[in-house]
This record gives sequence, structure tokens and C-alpha cells, in this order.
Amino acid sequence: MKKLINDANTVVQEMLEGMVAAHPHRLKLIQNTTVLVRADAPVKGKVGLVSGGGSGHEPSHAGYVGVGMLDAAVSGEVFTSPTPDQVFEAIKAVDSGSGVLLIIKNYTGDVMNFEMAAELAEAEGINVAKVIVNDDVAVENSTYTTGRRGIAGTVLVHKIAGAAAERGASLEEVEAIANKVINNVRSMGMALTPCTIPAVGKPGFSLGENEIEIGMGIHGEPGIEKTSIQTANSIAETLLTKVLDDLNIKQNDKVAILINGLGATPLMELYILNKKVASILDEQHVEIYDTFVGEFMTALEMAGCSISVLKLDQQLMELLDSHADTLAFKR
Amino acid sequence: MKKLINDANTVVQEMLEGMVAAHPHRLKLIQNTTVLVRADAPVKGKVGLVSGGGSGHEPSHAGYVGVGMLDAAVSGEVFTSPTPDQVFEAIKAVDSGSGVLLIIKNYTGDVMNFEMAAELAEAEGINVAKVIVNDDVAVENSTYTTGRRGIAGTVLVHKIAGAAAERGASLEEVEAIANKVINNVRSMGMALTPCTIPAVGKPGFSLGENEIEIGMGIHGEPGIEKTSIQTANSIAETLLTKVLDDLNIKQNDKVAILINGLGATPLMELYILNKKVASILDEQHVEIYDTFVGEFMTALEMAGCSISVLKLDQQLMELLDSHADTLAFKR
Amino acid sequence: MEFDVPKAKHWIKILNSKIQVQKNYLTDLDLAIGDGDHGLNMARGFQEVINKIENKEYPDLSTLFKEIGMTILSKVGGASGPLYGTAFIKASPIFQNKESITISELAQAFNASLEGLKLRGRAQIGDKTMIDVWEPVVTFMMEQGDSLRPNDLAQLAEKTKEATKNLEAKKGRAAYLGKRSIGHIDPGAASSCYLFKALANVLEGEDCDE
Amino acid sequence: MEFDVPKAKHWIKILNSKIQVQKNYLTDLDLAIGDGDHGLNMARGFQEVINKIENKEYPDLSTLFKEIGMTILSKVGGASGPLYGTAFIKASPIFQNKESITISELAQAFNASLEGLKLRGRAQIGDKTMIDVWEPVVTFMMEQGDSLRPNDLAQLAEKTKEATKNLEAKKGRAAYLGKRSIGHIDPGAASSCYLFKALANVLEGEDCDE
Ligand SMILES: Nc1ncnc2c1ncn2[C@@H]1O[C@H](COP(=O)(O)OP(=O)(O)O)[C@@H](O)[C@H]1O
Ligand SMILES: Nc1ncnc2c1ncn2[C@@H]1O[C@H](COP(=O)(O)OP(=O)(O)O)[C@@H](O)[C@H]1O
Ligand SMILES: [Mg+2]
Ligand SMILES: [Mg+2]
Ligand SMILES: [Mg+2]
Ligand SMILES: [Mg+2]
Repeated sequence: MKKLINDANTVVQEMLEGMVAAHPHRLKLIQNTTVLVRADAPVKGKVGLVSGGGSGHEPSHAGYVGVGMLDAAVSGEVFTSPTPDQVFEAIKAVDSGSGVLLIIKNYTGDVMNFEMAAELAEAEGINVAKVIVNDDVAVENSTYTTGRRGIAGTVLVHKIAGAAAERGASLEEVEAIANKVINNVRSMGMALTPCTIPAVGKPGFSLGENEIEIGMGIHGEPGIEKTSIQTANSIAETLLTKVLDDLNIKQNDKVAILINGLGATPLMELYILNKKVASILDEQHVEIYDTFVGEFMTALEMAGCSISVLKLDQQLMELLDSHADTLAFKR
Repeated sequence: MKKLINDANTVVQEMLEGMVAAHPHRLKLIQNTTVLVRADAPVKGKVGLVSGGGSGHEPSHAGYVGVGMLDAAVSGEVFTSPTPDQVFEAIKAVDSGSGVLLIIKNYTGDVMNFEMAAELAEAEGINVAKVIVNDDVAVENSTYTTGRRGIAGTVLVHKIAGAAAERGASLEEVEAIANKVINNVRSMGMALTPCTIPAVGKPGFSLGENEIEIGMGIHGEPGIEKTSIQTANSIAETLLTKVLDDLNIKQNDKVAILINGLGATPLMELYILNKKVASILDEQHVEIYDTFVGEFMTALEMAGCSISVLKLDQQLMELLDSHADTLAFKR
Repeated sequence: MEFDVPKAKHWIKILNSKIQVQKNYLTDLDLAIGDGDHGLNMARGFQEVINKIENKEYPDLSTLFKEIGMTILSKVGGASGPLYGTAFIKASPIFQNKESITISELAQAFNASLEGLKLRGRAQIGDKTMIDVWEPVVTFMMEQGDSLRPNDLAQLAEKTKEATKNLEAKKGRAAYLGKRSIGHIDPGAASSCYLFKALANVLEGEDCDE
Repeated sequence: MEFDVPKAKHWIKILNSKIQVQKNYLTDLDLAIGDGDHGLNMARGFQEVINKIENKEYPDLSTLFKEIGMTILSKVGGASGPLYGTAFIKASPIFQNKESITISELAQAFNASLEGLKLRGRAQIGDKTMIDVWEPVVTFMMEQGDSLRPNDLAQLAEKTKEATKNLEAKKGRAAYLGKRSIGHIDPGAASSCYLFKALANVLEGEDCDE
């Protein structure tokens, strides 16, 4: 394992301090926590948005803290959900009396830790709502199991719910709009190479010289199948087809596309993928309203990608377009 | 070699088409070329800024095309300077009569190809000026040799010269301000892993399990020395010290910092690096005016980083702060 | 057989040693069907518990269990943090003001833990989680009451942990693997097995390791 | 010995075959002290040249050389593109309106190429670039004039190419390596060697390869 780190046990804290050192006008680190909040938090009269999860997915989620998106991001250890006390600190720091929405990716750990934090906050009289993002169609949805994972589509929830909050929507309204995004966004990923948790020191799984994993999650959890390496076009088709089917996309639907790199994939490759994605949608007479290409939710230095599709209506388009000023997403 | 591509020989063209498909309101691809220009080019009354070079450094340079930065980016084959005819097409597409500045990274190929393009343009009566960025202090500067390479500091030239052009400065003024940035910016990089040109199919060099290369260029050209892996702090110190010495930075100087990932390095690691960079500057009583952390000029999927320092005065600060709206750099 | 503050502290000490020694093993189990951090999470959390409780006096078991639970809750994270945290916190009211308790009472406390775990994690027996160790072990403790033989407890913990190997995961991160999760021991079941075996050791009055 | 359009086309054909076959070798040379694209650049460019000129008639050598030069210029890129492009373009005026020329005239044309190369690349002999092949070879051609023995030309190209191995690069990408560039043949010197050896073959009237 070769990494630009000092000590595998302090990577998260050092990263957070490095972020605040770089962006003191944007971000505040709440002392003795792993919580980064907007420099102007709590914002008077605005619903506070809190998200977070394990570290290692940067720029998720601290990169989305700022005007028009999140008020706070809570970072756990690498790939480990943050603890309830940390989430609670974030809730307290961003609540201005208008309540706080927790945007949770659907992992058992995240759900439990954020839920416990919500209980702590409610016990102190803070109004808290929760939404759970589960956009990853690589995993079967079922009420009997953990259900689908939350991956890169989460960023679009941050964007759109954040825009609603910034415009002064109530907690119930922001929660509803977040759920609307969740109901209309689907994603699927794949990996070419594994990644290594610093404190573990060895890759989380292995892939052969010519092997890829379709349906890979953002912590290296396997997905649908291992196959041999395919062309970008065929990969785009596999991922996109699954996503469009699940969303039940039809002619003349309007969509936003998010092509996400998992860490080590050059932007060049993401754009090659997007060429195919755009041409498939074009053939199917689906209207691409906007496309975002880059690293939005990574898995350390994993090579691979995910494709997210968000089905839009007028309201979602307006909120997607409205002003946002964060490190990793600006409009 | 595992890559998300279709054909190693068409990666550049497919990438460019994927970019235009993603961002049709921002970018136009000039037919039968590898030239991307601002959707509103040529901008009346504004000096046109053209940069470019080999592909594989994305988001450089197409990611900087837009308001307040470049008017056109010319992409060569991977790690290969674009040809004079392509650069000439870019010059013609962005010239609004106010002349065109070429921002060239100091590589023999780039210099010759851009020079020949300038000769072609001048023969057609277009006013062309050239600046050559050579910020990489890993390489000895000497008039008898090729001299220092141009690396990530180039992005700050785009930003500041672009701001001057956007404000209506003349070609001579924009050239002067670009040269002022060049005289005040220095960078140095290092690599943990090599990268693979798609059409070559094997890594450009090799590094042992515990080996790193200090002074690595953005095409895998070696630098100062191979050493064994060090802590992020020690690497930050090595790179920053060399850069600060060369720039002759003193107490109370104001600087902008750019921490650049070479492709596969997680943002987490770049921020860990930045923590140390900020603390060294703090100790030396150097004032950090602003810090940019991310992937600005990559080397395909190389793991590694570079650190750039720009010494600022009032004029440079103002131009650095002024509005820019491009894919990879927004202010 | 009685259970008291010194024994509880001793139990946690044995458990922590085991976790530190088996950190990589737990992580390897989690690498196979999860994200590879279970060993790290448990090692980080229980070391912190030891640092906290080692040189501190506790008036009763309730205070001790609450402190253990809160420490786990704030140091472990992931899925196992809220679960183990909940387990200790939910057990604590039963010990209110008690310096020492009977094994029957201890069984009742663990039963409260188990209910807390199931409420928090919404997992059933057979879902390939730590519940697959907790539920049979706690049921057995409740049945046996004061006549519990620690060695039987240890053996049951071992057996139920091993039995998770053949299950298909329905809850937790391993659920994403579906059938591919079969053939691997659940990491949380393994750490829970350590927890009950360490308890058996203490109840036996010995601290020899397996 | 005369040099004419068919011979020139034949020369480029032999040269291109050589480049295609040695593409990986040239790339390996460039991987060692450059960025690893020289083989790709040359193969891409000269294939395009062949595609262009193969089935096209040329009134004179000047038109042919200009077309070759322009094609290289627009297809190769990197450092070698403008250099080889310049070489062919600068040679063309000497052939103006000539279907066939003497070897002395050919030498003069190459001398114009050499001057163009040095002006464009600002490299000197000894800088470990293609100039280290071009300058001695062209000087030799100028000296020998019409009595040039093609085999001597080929040998000199080979020798001067090999000699770049011991040089420290001062120009081009290899210059960044400083002393570490010593011990490696310059890729551009190698491709230039192919160029002159292919010429020697054609002048000999044979197209046997080394
Ligand atoms: N819903 C649940 N109910 C009970 N136990 C669970 C549940 N989900 C996960 N677990 C337990 O947690 C263990 C994983 O813990 P850990 O690796 O620390 O957290 P994470 O899965 O968040 O990385 C699993 O092996 C399983 O025993
Ligand atoms: N200034 C120069 N003058 C003459 N030849 C040069 C010069 N710079 C580089 N070269 C030649 O170009 C060759 C490299 O070509 P190539 O690899 O195609 O371009 P690049 O270096 O841009 O990748 C070198 O081996 C050298 O022979
Ligand atoms: Mg985890
Ligand atoms: Mg090159
Ligand atoms: Mg885990
Ligand atoms: Mg080269």
C-alpha cells in the first residue's frame, strides 16, 4: 500500500484539518468532532441539511457543504458510519429553529447511527426529519433485506433538497422534495480495480488482470457479477439499461445524468462513457436536461464509475438549476 | 491495462465528443478538429486565449474553457502535442480582431507546434502573442537545455490572464499579466505509481512496491530521484521547500496554493498534504491568500501530486478573485 | 455464581485482548462479505472502553454498563457500533444500584440487550448477523438461569457463530452479496462469540483463552 | 544515380514499413527517456503519408515533398512532427519543377532540411536529438556529392544513431533526465536512422532491409 498519508489511524482528522486550512471562509470544523459545517451556520430561518457517512468517498460529503446544498457533513472513519454523538453535534450546529433534515445513504450502519442521533436531537426538542437514499439498482430492492444501497445519486438529493431549503421551504417540504428526488434517481456502478482502506493496508477484494465487477458498491461490496473487461460502450449500455429500466424511463422524459468516477478513473474515460450514454438516450428519444461528469462520490482510489439518472419535472429542473456554491458543486 | 475505453486509437476524439454531449451550452467542438471553444466564441472585443497540449491531463485544458479563462483548448493525442493546423484552427475560431494569446507549456513539441501555428496565423494577419509556462522546479532551468517543464501552475496562468482578457485588457496587457504569473508561480510534483498511455498498453515506467519518484513530470518523465515511500508530511516538506526557495518567498508574502492530484490520488490524501503545507507556511509567516485542492492537471491514472505556489500582489489577487465559469474552475 | 463490577471489568478486558489479537481475522471476515472494517471498528472501540474503565471506580454495574455502551456508541461507528452500544446501554437498567447480581439477573439484562438489538437493527434470526449468536445464547442463559454452566455457554456461542457460515445474509452489508454470502462466517457473529466466550471464562473464574 | 518521384515514393514506403515494424521498439526507446509515444507518433504519421501519396500522381518532387511534409505536420504532433514536417517542407523548394534530380541536388535539399530542423528545434550537435544523425549524415552527403556510396550513408546513419547512446540530453524531453539519459539511444535519432537507411536502400536500387 502506497498512500500519501502520515498515519493510517489519523487520516480522517488530518483530512478535515487540511480542508479547513484550505477553505476557512467556507467551512468550520466543530471542535473535537469530525463535523464540518458552513462557515455561516446555523443559517437563520433555513432548514438545516446534514449528511455524512464513512470517509473515503470525497468530495462526499464535505465537498457539498455550502450555499444551496448541505449545512453540515459528518465524517466517520474510512468506510465506517459516523457515530450518533457526531451526527448529533452536526444537528445542533445547523439547527436555527427551523428543523434539520438528515440525508442518509442506505447502509445499516448509517441508518442506525443517524437514527440514534435523531432520537438524541428530538429529546432536546430539535425537529428532525430523515430521508434514506437507495439509488443503487445493482442490489435487489426488498423490504425483507437491507435493500438497495445509497451511492452517487445522493449528490443530486443534496443539490435539490438544498436548493429547496435555501429558498425557505419548511422541513416537511424539504423532506418531501428530497424523497421525490430519491424516488426518481437510480444509479449503478462498476469497478476495474479494488481500493485499500489505509488502516487495513491491503485491497478489499481482488480482480484479475482482465476482470471487472459490474454492480460494485462504493465500499468495494460486490454487485452483480465479475466479468471480463469490456468496451466502454458495452459497460455504458449495461449500466444505463438497468438504470433506465428500473426508473421506467420513456420517450420524451427529461433526465439529468451524473457520470461519477470512483477515484482512479481519468476524466477522459468518464467522457468516453458519456458519449455512449448520450447516444443511447438520444436513440431512445430521452431528453438530457443536464449532465455532470466528474468525481462526486468516490471509493478511495478505486478505478471504475457509476452512472446515475434522475427523472426530472419542472420543479426538479428549477431546483437543480438554482444557485449552489460548494467546493465540489457550483451552479 | 484495464481502461474504460473502446479503442486506444480513438480515445481523444471520443472524449471530446463526450464532453460536447455533456456540456453543449458551454463548449463547441470545431468540426474535424480536436479544438473545443467557448460556445460564444469569438467574444467581441476580447483577446482570445488558447491553450492545449497532449491529452491525458484532463481537466486540462478543455475544463478551463469558458468565461474568465480560456477561449479554446486544443487536444493532441495522449501525451503528444497537438499539430500546428489544429492550433491554427483554434486561433481562427477565437480571434475577434483583438488578437490571440497562446499559453504554452514548456515542452519542445508544444513550443514548436504552437510556434508554427502562430506563424500560420500571423501570415493571415491575426495578431498572436505567446507565453511559455515553465513552473516545474524539479528540472534545472538553463538556457542551454529545454529548460523547466510546464505543469499545474499553468492553470493559474489561465485563470489570471483569462480574467484580464475578460476585463478587456489588450493583447500586450494580457501577455504581460500572463508573464507576470509565470514569473511568480513554481510547482513540483511526485508520483507513487506510473500511468499507461492507452495505445502503448503498458506503464511508462515502474516504481517498486515501496518506491516513489520525487520531481515526476505529468507525462511520467522522471524528476530528481527515486526514494522509498515517505510520510505525506515529509513529501509536503520536500516539494514545498524546493518551490518556496526557488520563488524566494519571504515573511509576510501572500501566496495562493494549488494542491494538484495526478489522477488516482484520493482527495483525502491531497487534503492531508495540504494540512502540512498550510502549517509550514504558517510557521514561516507566509500568508495563504487562497488554496485550491483537487485534480487540475493530471497524468492519466497516475497516483501522485504536485504543489504549486503563486506569489501574489494586489493586481494578481484581484484577477484571481474575479469571476470565472468553466467546468473545472469556477469563481 | 455472582457477577459484579470487578468481574465485568475483567470480562471486558479479556474480550478486548481477544479483539486486539483477532483484529485482522475479524477484518478478513468482513473483507470477504462486507467492507473490511469490523476488526478496526471493534479494536478501536474496545480499546477506548478499556482506557476509560480500567482505572475508574464504578458504584454499580449499571453505571459501568452505561459507560461501556456510550463509549462504544461514540467510538465504533458502522453497524456494529450502535448495536453493541445499544446492547450495553439496554442492559444497564436491570443492574440499577447493584454492585453484584445473580446469573439469572444477568440473563435478564442480556435479554433486554437482545430486544434492543432487534429493535435497532430490525434483523431476525437467520439473517446472518450477530443476532444469530445473541438470540440462541441469551435464550439459553434465560432457560438455565443460575444453574448455567459457563462452558455450555461458550460452546453454544461457538456453534451458533459457526452456523452463520451456511446462511444467506439478509441484513447488513453482506446482504448485497445475496447467495454469495454463503460460506463465510458473519464478522459480527464472530465478535459476539468472543463476547460470550470471554463472559464464560470470567464466570468459570478463569481467563484462559481458547 | 538519379532520384525521382517513384524512387521517393518507394523510399517513403520502405521507411513506413520499417516504422510500423519497429513501432514498439521506438516507443520503448521513448519510454526509457521520454514519454513513450515516439513509435505511435511516427507510425500514425507515416501511415497517413502512405495513404495520401500511394495512389496519387505528383508532377515533381517538390509537390511530393511538400505533401509529405504537410501530412507529417498535421498528423504526428509532439516534437517529432514539426521537425520531420519541417525537414520535408524545407527540402521541397530545391526540387521545384524537377521530376528527377542528382544526388548532389538531393544532398543540398537535405542540407536545407537540416537548417530548418536546427532553426525550429534550436538543438546543436551533441544535444542527443535527431540532429546527431542528421548533421553528420547530411554533411557526408554534401561532401560525397554524386559519388556517394549508399552503403556508407547507411553505415554512418547507424553509427551516429548508436553514438547518441553515450550523450547526455540537452534538448527535448530526455533533457529532464540530465545524466540519467546517458546509456539510451535517442528515439528520434533511431527514426532518423531508419529514414537514411531506407534512402540508402532505394539509392542502391534494392529494398532489402537490415
Ligand atoms: N441489522 C443488523 N442487525 C444485527 N446485526 C447487524 C445488522 N447489520 C449488521 N449487523 C452486524 O454488524 C456486522 C458488521 O459490523 P461492521 O463491519 O463493524 O459495520 P459495517 O457493516 O457498517 O461496516 C455484521 O457482521 C453483522 O453481524
Ligand atoms: N529541439 C529538438 N531538436 C531536434 N530534435 C528534437 C528536439 N527535441 C526533441 N527532438 C527529437 O524528438 C524526439 C522525440 O519525439 P516524440 O517522442 O515524437 O515527441 P515528444 O518528445 O514530444 O513526445 C527525440 O527523441 C528527439 O530526437
Ligand atoms: Mg463499515
Ligand atoms: Mg509526446
Ligand atoms: Mg464492516
Ligand atoms: Mg515522445
